[in-house]
Amino acid sequence: MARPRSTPTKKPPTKRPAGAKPVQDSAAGLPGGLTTDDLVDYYKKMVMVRLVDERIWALNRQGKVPIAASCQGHEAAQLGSLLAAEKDGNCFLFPYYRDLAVKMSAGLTAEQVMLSFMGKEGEPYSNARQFPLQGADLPNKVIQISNVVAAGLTQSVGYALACTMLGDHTVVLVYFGDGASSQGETHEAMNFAGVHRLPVIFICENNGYAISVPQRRQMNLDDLASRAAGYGFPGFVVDGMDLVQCYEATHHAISHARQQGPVLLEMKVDRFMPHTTDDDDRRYRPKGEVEEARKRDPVVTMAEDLVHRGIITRKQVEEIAALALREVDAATDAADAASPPGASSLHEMVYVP
Amino acid sequence: MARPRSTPTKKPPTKRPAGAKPVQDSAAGLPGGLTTDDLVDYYKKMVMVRLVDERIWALNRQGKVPIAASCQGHEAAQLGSLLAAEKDGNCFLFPYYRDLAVKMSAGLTAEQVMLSFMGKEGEPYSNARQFPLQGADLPNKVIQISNVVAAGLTQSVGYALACTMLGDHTVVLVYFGDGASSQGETHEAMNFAGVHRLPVIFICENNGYAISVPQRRQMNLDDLASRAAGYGFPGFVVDGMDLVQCYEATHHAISHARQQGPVLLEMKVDRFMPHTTDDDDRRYRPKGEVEEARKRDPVVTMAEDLVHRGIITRKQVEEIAALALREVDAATDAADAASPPGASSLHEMVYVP
Amino acid sequence: MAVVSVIEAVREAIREEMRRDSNVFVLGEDVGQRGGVFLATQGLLEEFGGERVIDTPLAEAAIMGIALGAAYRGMRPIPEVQFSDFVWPAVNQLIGEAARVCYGTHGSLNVPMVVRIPYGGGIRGGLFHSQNVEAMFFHTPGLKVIAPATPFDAKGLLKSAIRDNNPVISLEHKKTYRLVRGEVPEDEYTLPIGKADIKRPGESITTVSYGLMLHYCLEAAEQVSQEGIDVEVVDLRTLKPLDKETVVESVKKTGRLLIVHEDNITGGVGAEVAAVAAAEAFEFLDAPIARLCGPDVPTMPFAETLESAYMPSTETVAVALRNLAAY
Amino acid sequence: MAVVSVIEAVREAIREEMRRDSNVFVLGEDVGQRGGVFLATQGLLEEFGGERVIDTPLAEAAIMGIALGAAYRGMRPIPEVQFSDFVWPAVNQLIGEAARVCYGTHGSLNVPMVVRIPYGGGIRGGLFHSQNVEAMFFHTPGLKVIAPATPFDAKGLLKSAIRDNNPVISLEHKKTYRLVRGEVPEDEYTLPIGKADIKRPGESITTVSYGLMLHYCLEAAEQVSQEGIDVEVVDLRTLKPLDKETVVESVKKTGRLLIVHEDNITGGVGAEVAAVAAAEAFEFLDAPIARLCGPDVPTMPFAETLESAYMPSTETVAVALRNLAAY
Ligand SMILES: Cc1ncc(C[n+]2csc(CCOP(=O)(O)OP(=O)(O)O)c2C)c(N)n1
Ligand SMILES: Cc1ncc(C[n+]2csc(CCOP(=O)(O)OP(=O)(O)O)c2C)c(N)n1
Ligand SMILES: [Mg+2]
Ligand SMILES: [Mg+2]
Repeated sequence: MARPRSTPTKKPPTKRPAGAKPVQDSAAGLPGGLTTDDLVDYYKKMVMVRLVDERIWALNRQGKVPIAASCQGHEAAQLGSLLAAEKDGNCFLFPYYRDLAVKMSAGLTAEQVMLSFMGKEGEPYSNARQFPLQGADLPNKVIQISNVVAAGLTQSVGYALACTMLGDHTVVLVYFGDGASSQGETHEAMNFAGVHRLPVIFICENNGYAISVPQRRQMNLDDLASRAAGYGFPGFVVDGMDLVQCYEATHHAISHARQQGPVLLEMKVDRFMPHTTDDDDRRYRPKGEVEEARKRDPVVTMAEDLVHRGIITRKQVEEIAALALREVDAATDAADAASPPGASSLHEMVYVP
Repeated sequence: MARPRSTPTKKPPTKRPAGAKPVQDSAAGLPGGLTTDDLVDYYKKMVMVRLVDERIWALNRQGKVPIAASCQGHEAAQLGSLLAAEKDGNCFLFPYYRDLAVKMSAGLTAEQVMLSFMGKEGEPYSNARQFPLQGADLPNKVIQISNVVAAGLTQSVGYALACTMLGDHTVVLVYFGDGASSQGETHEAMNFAGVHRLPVIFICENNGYAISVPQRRQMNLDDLASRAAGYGFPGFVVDGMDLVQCYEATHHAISHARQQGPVLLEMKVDRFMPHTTDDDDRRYRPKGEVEEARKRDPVVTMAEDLVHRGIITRKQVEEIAALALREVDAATDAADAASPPGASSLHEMVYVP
Repeated sequence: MAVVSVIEAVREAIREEMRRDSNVFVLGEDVGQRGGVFLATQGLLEEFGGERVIDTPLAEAAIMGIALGAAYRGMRPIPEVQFSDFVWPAVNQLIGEAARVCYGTHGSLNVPMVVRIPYGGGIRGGLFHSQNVEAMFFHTPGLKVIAPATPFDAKGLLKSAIRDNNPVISLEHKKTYRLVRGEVPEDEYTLPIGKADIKRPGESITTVSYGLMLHYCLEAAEQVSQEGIDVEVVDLRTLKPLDKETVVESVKKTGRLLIVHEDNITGGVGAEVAAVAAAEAFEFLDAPIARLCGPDVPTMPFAETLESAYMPSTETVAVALRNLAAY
Repeated sequence: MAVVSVIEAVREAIREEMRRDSNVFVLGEDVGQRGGVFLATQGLLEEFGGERVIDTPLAEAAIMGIALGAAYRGMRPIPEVQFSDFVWPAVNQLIGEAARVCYGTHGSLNVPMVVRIPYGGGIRGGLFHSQNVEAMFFHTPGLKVIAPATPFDAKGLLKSAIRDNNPVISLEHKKTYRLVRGEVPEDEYTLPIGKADIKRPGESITTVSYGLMLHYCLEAAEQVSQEGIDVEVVDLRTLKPLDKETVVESVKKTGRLLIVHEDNITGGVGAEVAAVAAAEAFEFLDAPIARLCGPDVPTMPFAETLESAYMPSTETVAVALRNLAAY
């Protein structure tokens, strides 16, 4: 983490829940359960998400997307945890508004995402009633009802409670920001999960800012992870710019959660873009901070790493990008041509029969 | 603490904020600043509060007091901390509904208290609009607007913020129960106080129950005090059945708060009576638990201690009780004879001009 | 038919539904071991166990959010708010979230949950144990709100609410819990949400009320009937959706409307009832629409004098009826 | 006189009052360094420093509770809720606490605070950035509520609110912030809280509205005036206390009443306005009382088609006026 903070931050260590197995060195030096195919697969997802994210921003400037929160800088955290969840196969996700990489990679096409950002009919989360990708995507096991900060946390705990009651061994991953940690409901959710030892992983994507408010004005702490002790469960700091570390921490957390109850993972990330398309971060971010952070851009470092390990070639890196770009172009055109929902649908589904 | 819990509880140690001076042994082996006169004075207050508390319960059974929460078992915690605050001379108090000993001993007469419990004109907190001793008693530096659990915590932090802005060096003591620790607002209050290093002492009177809900269903923790670390300030466990220890911990906390910011004091106490006059604790308290706890009744142990130290005689103990009883009798009669506020006052003070 | 109190009817409704459907569960402060502070859930822990009768930490927002999340997974939670006065910390989950789940997912999720809220005054509860909180929920699309006044209605409506696939706020007037007793059939029954009930037919004035006030209206109607004023007493029973038809039909018949509630007058449920009548029964009105409601002070104070000064009563309802009849 | 936008008027009001009284301070999310997400507090940190312009942690209940506590100590806080949609976590402090401080202490404490809340739709905010939240505050005794529609009113009322010794909710319609511009005197002025303003005098129909809708009403009035319908447009400006006199006098004159608001119709402010008119101007009414309000769906959805379908507009107001005139 190359961000200047009030207190100097050491490179955050990845810690492993007590009792978890040590890292299994596979052929490629990867943690247990992870294959090089997974890495390539998730690298492709990451590239795709980045292109979509950039395109959405551009479409906002063209007046075609009213609002967007970018996930740039958060991709490794989002995709590393998602990878662990998908490999586990029995996880349910409660992401937040910045989790484009989670939501899209959980199973949406670029076109579905574009429909959502443009507010068009057939958009998968709410049929364009809500902010982009907000509502529910049940086929892909995702719920995010609102963008009211921290409102999803207690709900995710309730979901886990119900899973436990029904005996289905699902583990719930709930995502939130450093700002969200200050909300009372975050406390209530963690406390309840702790008391009932529910299978929930609290994933804080700590990017050091809540819009303009820096971490030192949000909490009198260096590491949010330390708060877990106050709820009687473990908390770990994870380098959120490193997909493999995020995978590994989540992988271990999933088995801990299923057997012993909640885990808090604080993934230290960086927000490369302003808070949303409505924001101007020059008002509050020190000059050069973002440039410095971008030196650890997960899309770049992951490509370097894959090439370095000899898993893919530089040429393949280019091909992956080119392929993704074509898909994004096509998705943009299709979504642009689509229509918003008809006005008469305004009155549907206030109540279910 | 002789209460059976899910995890066996050792006798809680009194800890001192780091950097605080060690206990000063005065002639009577008392901590710094404390005199034997103080002890006698506060013993008298304790006796008075106990008699008032018992009388109120009896009056409830006679239909003269609609509702009351007893402070029996909490007196040492309440009076020990109050003593430290009064000796400091520049503290402000935000007690909660169980803090009869705080509110009364801060400066009310037995008659004022009785007026309040009977809902009579001239009652000092709200002129009988509110539950007994709820509202504000500004001459005695006390505010408790409501009995909504934990609603006073952020307010007390705001009060401390304002004192800091105005540069008046006041330290705020805010009281709450173990149940209140679960409320989101408690978290928000502690977090804000931590970030701004405000002069607030959070005093949790942990009696192990929130009405019927035992501590193990309230938090996955033995000691709430440990939660303070998550807000970047110190937390201490204090034996809340021992007035001197509560005094000492609060005394040190006051100077810490004034210089360095918040402190959390968890005073382990016992609730001798049902939650309120409306409650029947036989539904949920194990048989014998209260009897066991009463062996450490602070009124009894303090008397024993004072006699044992040769500060007062057994005869004086009896005289103190007799004197207090006469005062309580007179107060009861006076309050009983008083009238409730006139109906026309219903419309006063919805707004201030 | 057995004669039971409102609290017994509530308890029976929950018990029957928990027996019928294993996805129904209750959660809240003191609902388990203690059986609830009003004993609405007494005996449930013993019968259904700690998994389905959950004593929660003291955190209303969590109680509601957890109920919501469980509902997403197909459960049918019945969260309890111990007193209406403590619902405020939970309104983000209720108004901001629960009410919008179905709409905000275009129907892919829904929230079959019943939030039980003991409310109302007249019990020396003072400013923080007496509140009426219906106006806020009444104003929130996506919620349903029931507010029964009798054991029969309480049981039938609560059972329907538990079976309803939408979030339902169940407002139970604390003072009716033990005070009001009535017959309840032995056999299983439910009552439709959204239908008002004419508790007393009459020709000359329509009175609309709900909850505790319904009983005062009935008593007052009895009183003034001896003076030849024939009052029709409409019990809304459900506040949301409001049964406009029954209200409007009654007003069209009587030409006079008195609305009675305990909640503060300004912006209360009565305002909407008046607005509906002023729009849809305009040509039939023979007198100004009258409201007898709680005054605009925060809520009933603690002192007995002040509490009675706040509360509408049989006497004040009778006076209002006489005035309206005399117009 | 300078022509300024609503947001500039708001900012000027705060700045002037902070200069005038050193106890006035602002707190909220992003109000400092960022100058507020709508830039309402831009420049204040630089002028008044971090002690009086406080960037808080993300916790609305705390923002409000802390403001309250500071007010007890004699400060005059101006807490900001970033968007109305995020006020729910704070209502325990606002409705449960702030509104009752004065009453619940029999006047020994009071709360001079102004809660600034940007609200309302028409800005593609979707379900969680568009809400109207006025009904709840409107219903709460102990609060005052202002809802100005123009820069002149915004500045004058906000300054009065800051000087008021009671808790005031200042509702600022987000869409008016930059859209609506108008003249504001250079010289210091304040406007009385509790007085409606007749923005357009007329003889044949009274229209009551506030906020963004006021502008649509004025435009619609202009349109139908060419058809001989002479509309009086009443701008409530203050919702609580409601200026019943102005409304009732106007209705007595015109005999017809159309109420327009963006908030959901059922239980909205318009219901009370209708109820007051149906009680106090009954004999003067020539037509049923009409309301043109947001429908009972949670709030404006995101898609442009759905958002416009939700919002009342100049066109739909004009239609409602014609219908009412034709009755
Ligand atoms: C309850 C609530 N308050 C305020 C907001 C406005 N808001 C949206 S995002 C945000 C900052 C959140 O910061 P953080 O949790 O750190 O997440 P990040 O955006 O940095 O990923 C704020 C204040 C909101 N959406 N919800
Ligand atoms: C927000 C809120 N929820 C519920 C209640 C009802 N209630 C009153 S006291 C209480 C238990 C509080 O327990 P604790 O904080 O441990 O304090 P104690 O009574 O044990 O001293 C409850 C649930 C309330 N007053 N406020
Ligand atoms: Mg952040
Ligand atoms: Mg307790």
